[in-house]
Amino acid sequence: MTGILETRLGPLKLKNPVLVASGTFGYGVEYEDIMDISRIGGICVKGISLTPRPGNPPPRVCETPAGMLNAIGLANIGYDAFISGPLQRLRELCATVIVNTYGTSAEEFAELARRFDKVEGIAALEVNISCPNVNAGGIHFGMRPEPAREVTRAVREATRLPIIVKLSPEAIDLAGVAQAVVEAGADALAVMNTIRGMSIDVDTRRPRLGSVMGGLSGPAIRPLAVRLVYEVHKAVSAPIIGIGGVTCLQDALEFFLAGASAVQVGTANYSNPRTSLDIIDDFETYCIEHHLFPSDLTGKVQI
Amino acid sequence: MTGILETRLGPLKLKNPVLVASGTFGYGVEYEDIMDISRIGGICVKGISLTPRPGNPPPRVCETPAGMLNAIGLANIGYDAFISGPLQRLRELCATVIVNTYGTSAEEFAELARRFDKVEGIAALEVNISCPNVNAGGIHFGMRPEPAREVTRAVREATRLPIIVKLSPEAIDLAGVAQAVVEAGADALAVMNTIRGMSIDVDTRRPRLGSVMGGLSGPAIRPLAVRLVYEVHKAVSAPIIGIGGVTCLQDALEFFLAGASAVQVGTANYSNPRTSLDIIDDFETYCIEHHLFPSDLTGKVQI
Amino acid sequence: MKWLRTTITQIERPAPGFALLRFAGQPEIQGEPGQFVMVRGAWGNDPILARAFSLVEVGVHGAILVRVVGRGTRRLADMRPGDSIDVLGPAGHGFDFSGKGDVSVLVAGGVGVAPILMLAESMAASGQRPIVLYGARGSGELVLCERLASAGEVAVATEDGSRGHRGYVTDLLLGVLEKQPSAHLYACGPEGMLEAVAKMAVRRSVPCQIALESPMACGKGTCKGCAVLARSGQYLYICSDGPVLSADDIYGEEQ
Amino acid sequence: MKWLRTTITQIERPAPGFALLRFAGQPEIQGEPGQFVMVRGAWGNDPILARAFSLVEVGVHGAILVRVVGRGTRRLADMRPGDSIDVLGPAGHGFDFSGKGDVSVLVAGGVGVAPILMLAESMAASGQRPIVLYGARGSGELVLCERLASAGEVAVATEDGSRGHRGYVTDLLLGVLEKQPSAHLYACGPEGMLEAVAKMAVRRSVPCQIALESPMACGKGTCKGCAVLARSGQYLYICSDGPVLSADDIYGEEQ
Ligand SMILES: Cc1cc2nc3c(=O)[nH]c(=O)nc-3n(C[C@H](O)[C@H](O)[C@H](O)COP(=O)(O)OP(=O)(O)OC[C@H]3O[C@@H](n4cnc5c(N)ncnc54)[C@H](O)[C@@H]3O)c2cc1C
Ligand SMILES: Cc1cc2nc3c(=O)[nH]c(=O)nc-3n(C[C@H](O)[C@H](O)[C@H](O)COP(=O)(O)OP(=O)(O)OC[C@H]3O[C@@H](n4cnc5c(N)ncnc54)[C@H](O)[C@@H]3O)c2cc1C
Ligand SMILES: Cc1cc2nc3c(=O)[nH]c(=O)nc-3n(C[C@H](O)[C@H](O)[C@H](O)COP(=O)(O)O)c2cc1C
Ligand SMILES: Cc1cc2nc3c(=O)[nH]c(=O)nc-3n(C[C@H](O)[C@H](O)[C@H](O)COP(=O)(O)O)c2cc1C
Ligand code: FES
Ligand code: FES
Repeated sequence: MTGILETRLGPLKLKNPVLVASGTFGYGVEYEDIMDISRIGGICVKGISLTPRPGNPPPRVCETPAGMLNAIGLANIGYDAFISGPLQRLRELCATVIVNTYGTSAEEFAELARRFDKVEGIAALEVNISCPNVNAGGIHFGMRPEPAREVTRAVREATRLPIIVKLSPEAIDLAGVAQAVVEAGADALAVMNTIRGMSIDVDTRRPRLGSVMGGLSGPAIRPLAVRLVYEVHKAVSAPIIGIGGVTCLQDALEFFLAGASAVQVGTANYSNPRTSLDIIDDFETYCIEHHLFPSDLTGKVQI
Repeated sequence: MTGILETRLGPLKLKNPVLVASGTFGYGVEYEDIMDISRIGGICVKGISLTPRPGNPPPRVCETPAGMLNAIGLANIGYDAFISGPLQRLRELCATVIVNTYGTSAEEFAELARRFDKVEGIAALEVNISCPNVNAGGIHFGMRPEPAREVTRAVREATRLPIIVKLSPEAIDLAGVAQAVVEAGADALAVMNTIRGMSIDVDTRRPRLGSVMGGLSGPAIRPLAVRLVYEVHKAVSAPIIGIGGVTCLQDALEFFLAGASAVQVGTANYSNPRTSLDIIDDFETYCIEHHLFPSDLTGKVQI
Repeated sequence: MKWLRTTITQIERPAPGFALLRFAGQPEIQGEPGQFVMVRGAWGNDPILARAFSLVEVGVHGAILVRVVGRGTRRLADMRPGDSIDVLGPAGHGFDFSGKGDVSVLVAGGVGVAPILMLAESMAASGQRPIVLYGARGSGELVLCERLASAGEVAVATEDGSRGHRGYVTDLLLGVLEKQPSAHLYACGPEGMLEAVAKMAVRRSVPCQIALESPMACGKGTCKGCAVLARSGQYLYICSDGPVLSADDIYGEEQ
Repeated sequence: MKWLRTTITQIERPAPGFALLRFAGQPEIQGEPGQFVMVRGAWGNDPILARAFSLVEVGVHGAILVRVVGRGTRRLADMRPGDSIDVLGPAGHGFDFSGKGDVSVLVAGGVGVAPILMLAESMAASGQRPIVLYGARGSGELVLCERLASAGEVAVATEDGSRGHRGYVTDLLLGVLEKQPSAHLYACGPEGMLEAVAKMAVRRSVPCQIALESPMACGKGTCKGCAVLARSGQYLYICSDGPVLSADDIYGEEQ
């Protein structure tokens, strides 16, 4: 560890710019037996709501070409259990914790932010206004600039923690949403959450997911995500975390060149839970060999 | 050939419901040496404009996980050359010809329709208001209901040929666009064209496509396409042609169950140009074994 | 749990469509009967998810029995010794058979024989001789029968009657339960079979553990993808609460 | 052109990272030097596109020389005899060497040796003995040299000097062109090399045919994906106008 990968996303300082994506790495602690989770640039924990959520009816996951659909429905243990359970252990393990939050109203988001503001060991909040798998909240705030701005402002007023707002590829005007949330106080943007898809088992004639539709993720959507990072980077100057189908250093570099200052690894954790660490190691070697810092790559695609 | 696959899409009668998608099968005639192209349900020829178009700067294609990006830019030989060249041969070969048309204004679309209306050997027009690879026209008409309605109405007034309107997954309100074009006289809807993506060569730091962005196609996007077919089917009663990542009978059936009355095979033609014929054969066997017609499957997903 | 990038050391093909893959431990593969591993080869983007397989052997080599049903299992079955595979495990809760003095009746359907074989061999190693009932569609889908036979008393059922009883393995179970009302049941197989076995057990108040399947992504309790609705109305997660659950938990009578 | 679902009959591995794949004709694989085939194995969704390879042998068996550079070529190189592959071809326009009485100088860079070998062997079969200049980064990347040597006079260049001339193959070409001002050139290799060869030829008004590459989807002139900008300002399509083009068409001097 040379420190060469140290990354600043506005007020947020990270060991390195390779994070794990919310919902694909649990609360992080589940992986301590197989890897040193303190090495990960940031662990975006599973979306946390004020109260526990049981999640959607099964089946909740299915595979698609070079990707998968999920409709977990933000199943999570809720704020209290998270604080008293996993978070304690994450602190002991010196992990960098980014809390992905989910609420059904701006006020709920603000209340979560207010509570987390007082809790130790949290590096940042990731405000999920882009989950496609819930009936209320989630993507409904992320489709248009106004509701996105409102949620962000409420969260901003409730906490001094760095705020990352996680955007949806389904936004009707993504650049507009990005501008709105930055104006409202977001310190960084996470681009992107899943895009809704559907798959049908032709033998049973039933949708492969209990809730019919789910979010598409994995390498399949990487070209879409890279494009959106590029577009958002042109629209705002806030740092961007690129998400969507990152499986290796090459993929991460693609996002950096398009405009990202960090990346998150999601679905690839299911191929290999150590993917983020492999990318970190490869990234360090790359930076040394090419005499550069990750930030030197941000937005450097040559058009 | 039992006739069991015969398909009606409004006024359009087809031998079978398996077509090849525009831009992925040239003018059709190029394939006569390797297959009997008259067996294909319909050949949607490469998008035709009033005058020839040279297309976009190379590179124009690149591969992505389980898919590809293209930015051909509607390179085509133009109306006159098409009429006097490939179309003659298509007629001799008894192929079912669907002409994909591209214009930069409603008037251009109408003019093309007016001309094709007088030409023999054309089964239908497919109005492309969804191409993402051009600066004018294309997707710009397909993003919102009003321009889509306007183009469709102009085409409707110009021809008695059956009209298929091809929609974009990037439409801001796809169901609204679908309703608008049906009201304006579309006989069927083609769902969907490509969604824009981007890929960067991290060694050269250049976009892999000469025009930076391109349309994503192939199995990668199938879950998105199936979802959109399902949503459009709920919104309108016009027949839908499902497009996006069809590679085999199972994939085709998925679209039928979601709400399609026919499918088009695109990118899979590059894996195997005979894909459509294989699906037709398998579909016929399937229908016989299951004692049903393709139309019995339309929209029959069990929710 | 461990995550290993290891190599395939040996492949047996006990029947068409089946492959018994052995892979090197580093130094050892650990696990109990009913526990599973998430496995993936170095095949790139598609399929992207690792696949769950019950452990069949542990020790210096681990082994899984793969039945080809789709593209992931096809890829695995096509691998060769020396090929690299990634193994995450042992995952989940296995069968609990410690100190169960009574007669053990093991019921396997199809590739569900994988954990049942390991369970039978573990019981045999601890001095028990379980009754093993093994059903499949036809004799071509019965695998590893000799190993089963050296671990317990085996009776076989095939739907087409090509070997053993013609019919379902649950027909055999009915007979056994009449003679052995105080048996302990352990079952793995397709959902329909598990439901039938579980309901027989619940009706007779016979203790019964069933190993369930469900689509999985993480195999580690984190994605919350593998939920099944328990009788309690709560979701249970196959990878972390299971895969072995009590028949009561899922198929118990409505209260 | 034909589309065939055929099988791999033999695989040679002339050097690490290279595979010479032979596949059965039904009954014959046809094609001229410089023509190519689009090839794909039965590997599912990823990669989705077929890959272009120059024909190296035609007849009862066809052959292609695959150099591993990415996931598709990796998959092909890992195939085994008996595996199914799909072959579309012969595609494009090959080298035109009929009735060219003058000295033929063939220039190959890297895996560009594939069509050059077939061209050399065709020339030899028609009684010519071409000069073949063959360059690679190191001796480990020089393949099929014996076959080349029995078809023509071979001179080799490696960038690391591990065999033959240390430097570029174009260094050798410069020497040859001084002695053979009325040569006909035929070249295949990386873009930089082709450009250098073509410019030498254009400057000296030596006829020169170059076999180009470009990302392809269809290989059949239909997708319009494989465009290159010709000197004329028009787009040429590598798969249907090429892959063999006149050096003038692409690298001719500005008028
Ligand atoms: C705990 C557990 C233990 C298992 N043990 C074994 C074993 O020992 N041997 C064995 O051969 N198989 C076992 N399976 C099933 C095995 O995981 C699936 O057969 C495999 O994932 C299918 O992958 P595929 O790519 O070949 O099929 P796909 O192409 O993904 O799908 C083919 C069919 O399999 C179904 N399927 C896909 N994934 C799963 C899954 N995870 N569980 C159940 N069905 C699925 C699909 O719905 C579809 O019908 C186990 C599954 C679980 C959850
Ligand atoms: C007419 C023609 C003839 C060819 N003949 C041969 C041959 O005889 N032997 C041989 O080994 N290769 C040949 N090639 C190149 C071969 O097609 C590519 O190496 C192959 O497609 C790469 O596939 P991949 O999946 O391994 O690489 P990818 O993972 O797709 O890409 C790896 C690298 O190869 C480049 N690439 C991808 N596709 C092509 C392509 N179609 N053409 C050029 N570069 C590409 C990519 O930009 C990337 O840098 C030929 C190409 C053409 C167009
Ligand atoms: C099973 C699963 C659960 C997810 N849960 C959440 C979540 O709780 N909150 C959130 O913001 N994103 C969630 N996501 C989205 C991911 O964080 C990520 O944005 C998306 O998967 C795209 O990245 P990938 O292609 O690398 O997976 C989830 C994704 C998956 C696959
Ligand atoms: C190379 C290429 C060229 C295309 N050209 C056209 C076109 O001219 N007109 C059109 O309507 N769609 C065009 N398309 C879109 C396809 O017709 C189809 O809608 C899309 O590829 C999705 O289907 P697929 O996933 O089966 O490829 C093109 C697609 C590709 C890959
Ligand atoms: S498979 Fe992820 S929680 Fe069980
Ligand atoms: S590769 Fe399709 S036109 Fe050349």
